[in-house]
This record gives sequence, structure tokens and C-alpha cells, in this order.
Amino acid sequence: MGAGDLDTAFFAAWIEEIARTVGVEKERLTRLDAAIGDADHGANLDRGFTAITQALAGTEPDTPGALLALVGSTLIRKVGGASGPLYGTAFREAGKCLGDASEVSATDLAAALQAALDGVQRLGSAAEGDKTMVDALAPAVRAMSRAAQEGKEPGEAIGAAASAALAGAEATVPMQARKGRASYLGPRSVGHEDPGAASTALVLVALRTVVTR
Amino acid sequence: MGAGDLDTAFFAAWIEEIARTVGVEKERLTRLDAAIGDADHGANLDRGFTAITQALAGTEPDTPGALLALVGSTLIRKVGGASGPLYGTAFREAGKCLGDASEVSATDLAAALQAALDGVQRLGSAAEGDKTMVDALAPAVRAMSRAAQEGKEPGEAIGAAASAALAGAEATVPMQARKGRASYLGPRSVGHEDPGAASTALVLVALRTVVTR
Amino acid sequence: MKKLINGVDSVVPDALRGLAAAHPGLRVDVDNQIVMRASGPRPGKVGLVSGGGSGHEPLHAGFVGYGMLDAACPGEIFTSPVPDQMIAASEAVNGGAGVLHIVKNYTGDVLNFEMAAELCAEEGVEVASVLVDDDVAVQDSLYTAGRRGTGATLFVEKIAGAMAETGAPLAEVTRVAEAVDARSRSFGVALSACTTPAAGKPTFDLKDTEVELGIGIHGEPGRARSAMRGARELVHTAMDAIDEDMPVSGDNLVMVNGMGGTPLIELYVAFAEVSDYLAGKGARAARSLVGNYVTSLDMQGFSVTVCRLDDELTRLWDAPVETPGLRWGR
Amino acid sequence: MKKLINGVDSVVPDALRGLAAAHPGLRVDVDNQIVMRASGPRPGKVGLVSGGGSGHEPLHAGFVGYGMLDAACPGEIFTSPVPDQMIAASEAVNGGAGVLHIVKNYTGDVLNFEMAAELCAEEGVEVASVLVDDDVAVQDSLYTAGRRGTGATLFVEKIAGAMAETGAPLAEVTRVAEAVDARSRSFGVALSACTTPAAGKPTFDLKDTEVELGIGIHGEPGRARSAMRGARELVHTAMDAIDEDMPVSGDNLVMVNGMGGTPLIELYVAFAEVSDYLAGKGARAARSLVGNYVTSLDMQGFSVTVCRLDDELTRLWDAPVETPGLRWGR
Ligand SMILES: Nc1ncnc2c1ncn2[C@@H]1O[C@H](COP(=O)(O)OP(=O)(O)O)[C@@H](O)[C@H]1O
Ligand SMILES: Nc1ncnc2c1ncn2[C@@H]1O[C@H](COP(=O)(O)OP(=O)(O)O)[C@@H](O)[C@H]1O
Ligand SMILES: [Mg+2]
Ligand SMILES: [Mg+2]
Ligand SMILES: [Mg+2]
Ligand SMILES: [Mg+2]
Repeated sequence: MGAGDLDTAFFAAWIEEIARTVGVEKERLTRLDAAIGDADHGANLDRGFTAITQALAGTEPDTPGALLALVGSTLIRKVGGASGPLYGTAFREAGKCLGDASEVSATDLAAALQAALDGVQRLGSAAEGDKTMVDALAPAVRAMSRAAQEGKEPGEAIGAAASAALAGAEATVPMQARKGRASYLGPRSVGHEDPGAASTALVLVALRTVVTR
Repeated sequence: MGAGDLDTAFFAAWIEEIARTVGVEKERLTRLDAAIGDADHGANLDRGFTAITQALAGTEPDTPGALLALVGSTLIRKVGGASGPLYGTAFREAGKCLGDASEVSATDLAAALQAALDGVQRLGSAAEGDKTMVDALAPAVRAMSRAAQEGKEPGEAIGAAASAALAGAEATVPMQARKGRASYLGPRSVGHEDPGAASTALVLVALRTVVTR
Repeated sequence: MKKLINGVDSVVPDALRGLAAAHPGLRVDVDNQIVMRASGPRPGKVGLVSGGGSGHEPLHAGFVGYGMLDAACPGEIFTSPVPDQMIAASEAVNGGAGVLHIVKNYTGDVLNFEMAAELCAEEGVEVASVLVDDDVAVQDSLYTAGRRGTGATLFVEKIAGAMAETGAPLAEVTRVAEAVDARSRSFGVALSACTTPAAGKPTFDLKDTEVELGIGIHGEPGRARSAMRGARELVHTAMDAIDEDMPVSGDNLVMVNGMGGTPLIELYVAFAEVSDYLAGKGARAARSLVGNYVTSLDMQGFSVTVCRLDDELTRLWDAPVETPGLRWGR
Repeated sequence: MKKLINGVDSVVPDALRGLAAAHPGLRVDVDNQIVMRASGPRPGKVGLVSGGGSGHEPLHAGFVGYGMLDAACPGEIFTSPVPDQMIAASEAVNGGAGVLHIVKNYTGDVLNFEMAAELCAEEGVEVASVLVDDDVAVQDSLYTAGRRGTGATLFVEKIAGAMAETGAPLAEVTRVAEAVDARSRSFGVALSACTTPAAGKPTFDLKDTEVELGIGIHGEPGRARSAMRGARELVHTAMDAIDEDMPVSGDNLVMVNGMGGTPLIELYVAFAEVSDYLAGKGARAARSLVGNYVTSLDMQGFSVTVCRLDDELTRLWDAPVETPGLRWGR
């Protein structure tokens, strides 16, 4: 096991931190969704992560992979909307990618994030620039992979990924949406941050928060 | 024929003046009705007097009695609501009372107004103090009768009636309504001028305007 | 004010043109503002005529058709129609068995229908009238114009309509109409005022923290202003007022009616509470309606109407009806 | 925000309790948010399942019953339901002839129904899907998620439901559902935004002098903001958009649908204009609906949906239906 490798408790703390920040930020996410969507993104994610917190209170899965898979399937079962299947698939694919390893290296995590992105794109077929969560997730995956290839420890790699996700989310502001509800607005979708990209940044920032504790 | 007796042309001018002032004041009447009723009194009277103007453009009745009877039946046929039958009956009864005389004295006019009041009360069974048009009409009738008994000319008698109607309308403000829609409000009807009393004052002020021309 | 209209003065005729275009089963006299069944009067059947101000749609015009009204006379917005309309309608639907006027208890409606009835009688059309006055928010005393007619109007029209369809005589149709009114009670709550086209702005101002209790159906304020509360508490206020006036029990016909601007999902939330309330009193909603039936333009809010059923009323309620606003059994 | 609810989080379950109490013909699983016919699946009949976010009532739960849906899966307000609901509903209504999923074209609805369909297939339930995408306001191009499903959903549910009632096989029911979608076009206009319980305030601000053109049914802004105009002009804008996409002609099924907060009288005003517009093109509304059917909570505004009829579709539209929201012929 490499220095700084991540165990199940770490991932559980991550999920807990996501749940906490989604609770705090749900009004902001909903406001973003009101501007170019249907004003439910914050409530959707909050419902999902509240359900996850309850599920995890019962049984704590014993590998990171199993944990993320449970998170993914709970999201699929509880959230609905576009974000339910997309986030659900992301976590499920990440979990599957981690297999039954009990510790996760930076390289493993980069692969898991890549699997998450692949899942989202397979399902939603959004490319970068379409003003979706992909615009936050894809740069995060690239930053993470680069850091891992350069032999960085998970902490540092996660920091790079979080920064990239935040920048990616911000970069959605001038974009015109080509996927999801916001695409119906056409040019009027320009000038607003995509709610799904914003929540993806939040998920990666939560990861950074936990790794720097 | 006594000095200042009133002919058909005078009554036609009166009706024209009512139509004009109702047109000008309809928003105020509707506002009064919005406070304690259903916000249609101005529109109701305006619809009625617009129809009357059209009817009179076709045929000019040749006695005051016939003219007022036509006004009354047009109101009944066109206005609806509480004020249609009440005002319609008032004008009809006044017209009937004048018979086929071609000139109207102060005494005749007092009798006609009394007939109008009787008609309104027979139909609506409102007493003074119930916060209705009766609170403007009844004092106007009394003032007119007194002036006529004292041998006053129509001009003076009408002036007294108009003042009494205005005072009567104002006096409805502190009353609690016991008839019509406003009665549903119970104590909450207090503090507002009754729209029907206000429009009755307007009708008598129009009479004064015409007689002082 | 934003309204989907062509002009303040043409709302009623424009809507009547739309009604005619949408419902071939209706014959609509747009100029005289009379809505009748296209099939005309049925010889020997009592004719049912109602009417009132517009702005309460689907009441009344939406309830013209088999098993319910024979004709409706829509007035201007919130203004009772005029006798001419009622007379023409009564003559048009008279199948020789007389005509029942169904009149909501408002001074304007009462006076105009009274005048019409007198003139009908003079012209040889037998007319009876039933006055609907179900609103428990208004005290029925010497000091008011009596209780208002609200939601129960629909019940009276449906049940008397079914009775008329059986070929029952005028006295019998009138009896059952009166029975429905006597057994019905309503109470309404407004979350917002409505805007009439003529007034152009809300008829009263209500804060986000306030509701009006005991409203009628003409956009007027209610008996009292109160703090905004949850659906359960608001429904309890309404049901308590009804129950105090006529203790609820047994099988009832219950309507949770929207005032026009309240989403259907919220009316179902309210119905759940009404149903629970009744259960708590050992009563139940054996028949029910949930929706916008007796409205006040775009007002947000609801009313509850409860009619204590017996076998006859239940049977007549269940009988087929085919109108734009209410339809079953055919 | 003032809403007739007990709490932001309990709106959907509370409304489902009300639905269950009001409609004995429905079986409502409040916990799992599934609304089914009380009569259960009919052996040999294709089962029809639809679903979507709540807030569009009576769509979809109000269209469960004879001649229309077998089950509906309501999601949270404006949020598509989850696969678990769809799977449970599909299994519950499967009479052995397979199940048709009627899916409005929104990313969320599509993804969740796709997942459900896959899992149903794994569990041996034959599932076909039809995607409703009738909204001409959205360009159907590579650069959008495709057209939205709006008013035509009701037409698809009614007509496919009638076909299923005849005992037709899944392929046949699917074919007619797709035909209805292919022949239907819609366009919506908002006079005001709606307020979701979660957001607590209107989803966008609109001046008294403005309207949103080309809105969907989720309270989102439209394709363009424009000056408020009269009913005739607004209807022409909507009809021109429809006509440009699919020239109107012949006999049509036409719905003037209220977004939830618009009074019925105004919808009839709009229908009069639609009817005139069609006449001007030598077309007509051979069948019609005017009312609040596919709503966006308390939004003020309307949509028009036009479906070009043929004999088969007309016959299926006319076939009996018995649901809380649509009923005739029984
Ligand atoms: N096809 C897609 N691919 C990737 N992400 C998408 C896609 N469609 C939508 N999204 C994301 O989903 C977010 C909206 O989620 P949410 O509001 O919860 O669901 P809904 O749009 O169904 O209301 C968008 O902001 C966008 O980031
Ligand atoms: N029973 C009655 N007797 C006398 N006047 C009445 C009676 N009922 C109502 N009114 C008068 O009618 C007025 C309201 O008229 P209007 O608004 O046109 O009719 P509606 O009340 O039917 O809307 C009231 O302000 C009152 O003066
Ligand atoms: Mg959303
Ligand atoms: Mg009035
Ligand atoms: Mg009125
Ligand atoms: Mg959504």
C-alpha cells in the first residue's frame, strides 16, 4: 500500500461531506437550476444524499468499491430527474472500477473517475462544451490522471482535480446548452452556470476537504 | 306651468349628464365596490347608461315620464346585478309617477323621487342605515319634499336633494352593511363608502348640474 | 394585469364563441348570452335554467347538457344576468312541463330572476325557483342578505337535472333541488385575491402570511383575515365551520373545489385532509369531486362543500350526465 | 409563497392520499408513489405505464383508468420518477401481453425509463417505449435534447389506451402511440411563472407587459420573451409555429390547455381564436378539449396541441374512457 492510499472510511467520510455540503448549498443549486432549468437540482441531490446517509447508517460496505456502488444505486433509486441516473451511474461505475480492493491509490482513483465520466457520457452523450456536469467532470478527470501519472499522492491529485472541476463549472457560464433541459432555452442559456457542473465541483471539493483533514 | 318647471329636454339632458359622469367616475365606483363588494358597480352603471344613450339616440320619448320609464327598463334589460333591477325600478317608478305630463314641477319631482325610493325599498327591503343606495336616496327624497312643500322652485329643491344625497352617501362610511353583497363582510364593511349610495349621489348631483346650467 | 383576452368588454362573448366551437352539443346564442342544449327542449321534461355572473366557469354554462341544465344565462363578470336572458332561456327550454330556475342567493341574482319569473308567468310559462344558500361563513340573520349560494349550486344542478331527466313533474324536481340545498354546507378560503378584467388589479391585498376565511365566489374579502397555515389547519377551519352548522355524519357527497388559480395537486392535498376529518367524525365521502368547478377567475384558494346523502340523492348523483364540465355514464 | 400544502416535502404523498380517498377506482401505493387501476391487470391486455414529475396534474395519475393508463408513476415536483417505480408499476400491470412505457422526451424521464425498461426485460417483462416530443418551440437538432413532450402526451395516453383496451398486441399499441405523436404539434405561452414549493418563489420574473413564448411544462422560461398582446395575437403566434412545422389541414383533435393558473373563461376565449385560425386554413377542430390537463402548477398561460386525425385515431379518441381527469362513454 502506497503512502496516502485511501480506505473505506475515507470514502465514507467523503460521502458524508458531500451530503453535508449539498444540504448547505441546495438553495444555490436550485437557484442555478431555476435560471435555466426547472428549479429542482438542489432538492434532487439533497433527497439522494439524505437517503444515502440513511442507507449507510444501517450497513457500512467494507470496500471503497462497494461503498461507491451503493451510493450509485441509491442515487438511481431515489433521485430521479436527469441527475439521478447520471450521478448514480457515475458512482456505480467508479465503484465497479475499484473492484474489491480495500485501499485506493491515486492511479486507482484516476481510473475510477475516468470510469465515472465514461458512464455519464455513455448515458447522456454530452461532450465537453455542452454545458453539463461533463464540463466539470472531464477536466477533473484529466487533472487527476496527470497528477497520478506524475506520481503524485492522492492528496495532491485530488487537489488538482477539485480546482479543475471548479474552473470547469465556472467555464460553463458563457456556454450555450446543448443537452438537458437548459438546451430548450437556446441562446438564453448563456450567462448562467450549469447546476450539474456546479454540483460536480461541489462533489470534488468535498473530496479535497476530506483528504486535507 | 310654474316658473322653472322641467320639460322632456331637461330630463334628457339629465340622463346625458348621468351617462357622462358615470363614464368619468366608473373607476371610482368600481374601486368602492372592490373594497366591500365585487368590483363591478362602475362597469355595471356604465354599461347601462351607454345602452340608454344608444336607445335615446334612436327615439326621444315625448314626455318626462316616458323618458324615465325607458331609462328604467333599459337599466333592467342591460345592467344585471343588484343595481340593475334597483336603479331600473327607481327610474321606472319615477316615470310612472310622472304619468304623461309634459312639464314637471318641484312637487311632481318630489313625488317621483318618493315613488323611486318606494320601488327600491319594495324590491330590496333595505331600510336607512343598512348601507345601501337607500341611505343616499331617502334623505334626498326628504330634502326635495320639504323644499317643494315650502314652495321652492325645482332648481332650489334639486340643490337641496343633491346635498342631502352627498351627505347621505358619506354617512354610509361608518355603517355596517345589512343588505347586498357588503353584508357578507359583517363588521369589515365598516369604514368604506357604499358604492350604490355613491352612485345615487352622483345621479342627483347630475340633476343639480343640469338644473343650474 | 395580464389576461388571455381580446379586450375587457369582449371577454364574455369571446368565451361564448369558444364554448360554441368546442361543444357541438351546445347551442350558444352569443348575442343574447344564452347557452342551451343543441337538442332543444324535450316535451314533457321540466326545463332547468340557471345563470349568474361569469368568472365562475365551468359554472353554469359548463353544466348545460343531458342530466343537468337545459340552459344557462351568463352575465358579465361577477354580475348577475338580466331578466331578458332568463325569459328567453325559459321560453326556449320549456317542454310544456314548466321550468325550474336555480338561483344562487345574491341580491342581484335574486332580483333579476324574480323579475324574469314574473314575466314568464305573464307569458304562460310555469316557473318555480330554488334558492341556493349553502355558505356557512355568512350568518343567516335579519342583518344580512342571507347565506350565499356557492358550491352546492353544482350539486343542485346535477341532482335536480337527473330528477328532471326521469320526467318528474316540476314540484318533484323543485322538492329534490330544495332537499339538496337544505342538506349542503360550504366554506371557502382564499390564499390570494382575483383580478377582474374591469378592475385590472387584485380586489384585495393579502400578505404572504395571510389568508381570507369565509370567502364567497365573487372575489370579495372573507369574513375574517387570518394567519396562513398548513393545508390541514385550513381544512379543519373550514370543516369545523360546516360541522358546527350541520354536524357531519354518514355518507356525504363532498367537493373540494378550487377557486381557479390553485393547482390540482394542492386540491388533492386538501381532499386528503377532508377525508381524514370526516373519518374522525365517523362520516365519509361516499361520492366526491376534486377540481375547479365553481371558481372566482384566477383566485387561489379552495372551498369545501358537504352534502349529506340519502339513497335518493345518491342514485340521482350517480345518474348519467353529459356536459362540458361534468360527465359520466354516457 | 403560499401553497395549500402541509409541508414542502410531503406534497406528493399527501396528494396521493387525497387521490386514493377521492377515487375508489384507483389503487394508490403512497409509499412507492404508484397509481394503478383498482381492478388490476387484465390478462391479455397490454399494460400502459406513464409517469413524470408531479405538478402537471391531472397528468399522469389523473389518466389512470379504463381506456387510458394502467399505471402512473409520479415523481417529485417537476422531477422524473425513478426506475424502481416504473419497474414495480410495469410488473403490477403486466397482463402477459407486455407493457408500453409512455415517456415524455426529457433527459431525466428518458434515462430513468430506459433503466427501468432494461431491468424489466431482465425480469422477463416485455416492454416497448414511445417517446412523446410534440413541442415545436424546441428545434429538433443535434444541438438540443430534442423536442419536449407536452400536450400530446394526453392524446397518446388516450388513444393508445383505447387501442390496448381492444386487446391489440404490444406492437399495434406502440404503432398507434407513435402515430399520434408523429401527427401532433404543440406550442405554449406563459403569462406568469409558476412557484415550485422547493424554490418558494416564481421561477422567473415577467413584467405585466411581457409574455414567454415557447415554454415547456416545467416552469422554465420559454424560447423568447415578447410583448404581451391580446388573445388573438398570442394564439396566432402559437398556431403559426405549429402550422409552419406541420401545415394544419382537415380534421384535427385540438386541445387548448391551461397551465394551471389561467381561468377557464380565458381558455375558451383562446379556443375561439384557435377555431377561427383553423377555419382560415380550411381546417377544423373535429374533436377538442379545453381545460387544465397538462399543467405547470400555478403558472398562468396556455398551450395549443393539434393532432391531425384519421378515421382510426378518431374512433380510438371517441372510445369510452373512465379516469379522474377524462371520462366519457361510461
Ligand atoms: N445529457 C446529459 N449529460 C450530462 N449531464 C446532463 C445531461 N442532461 C442534464 N445533465 C445535467 O443534469 C443537470 C440537471 O439535473 P437536475 O436538475 O437534477 O435534473 P432535471 O434536468 O431532470 O431537472 C444539468 O445541470 C446538467 O449538468
Ligand atoms: N337590498 C338592497 N337594497 C338597496 N340597495 C341595494 C341592495 N342590495 C344592494 N344594493 C345596492 O347595490 C349596490 C351594488 O350594486 P352592484 O355592484 O352594481 O351590484 P352587485 O352587488 O350585484 O355586484 C350596493 O352598493 C348597494 O347600494
Ligand atoms: Mg432540474
Ligand atoms: Mg358589485
Ligand atoms: Mg356584481
Ligand atoms: Mg427536474
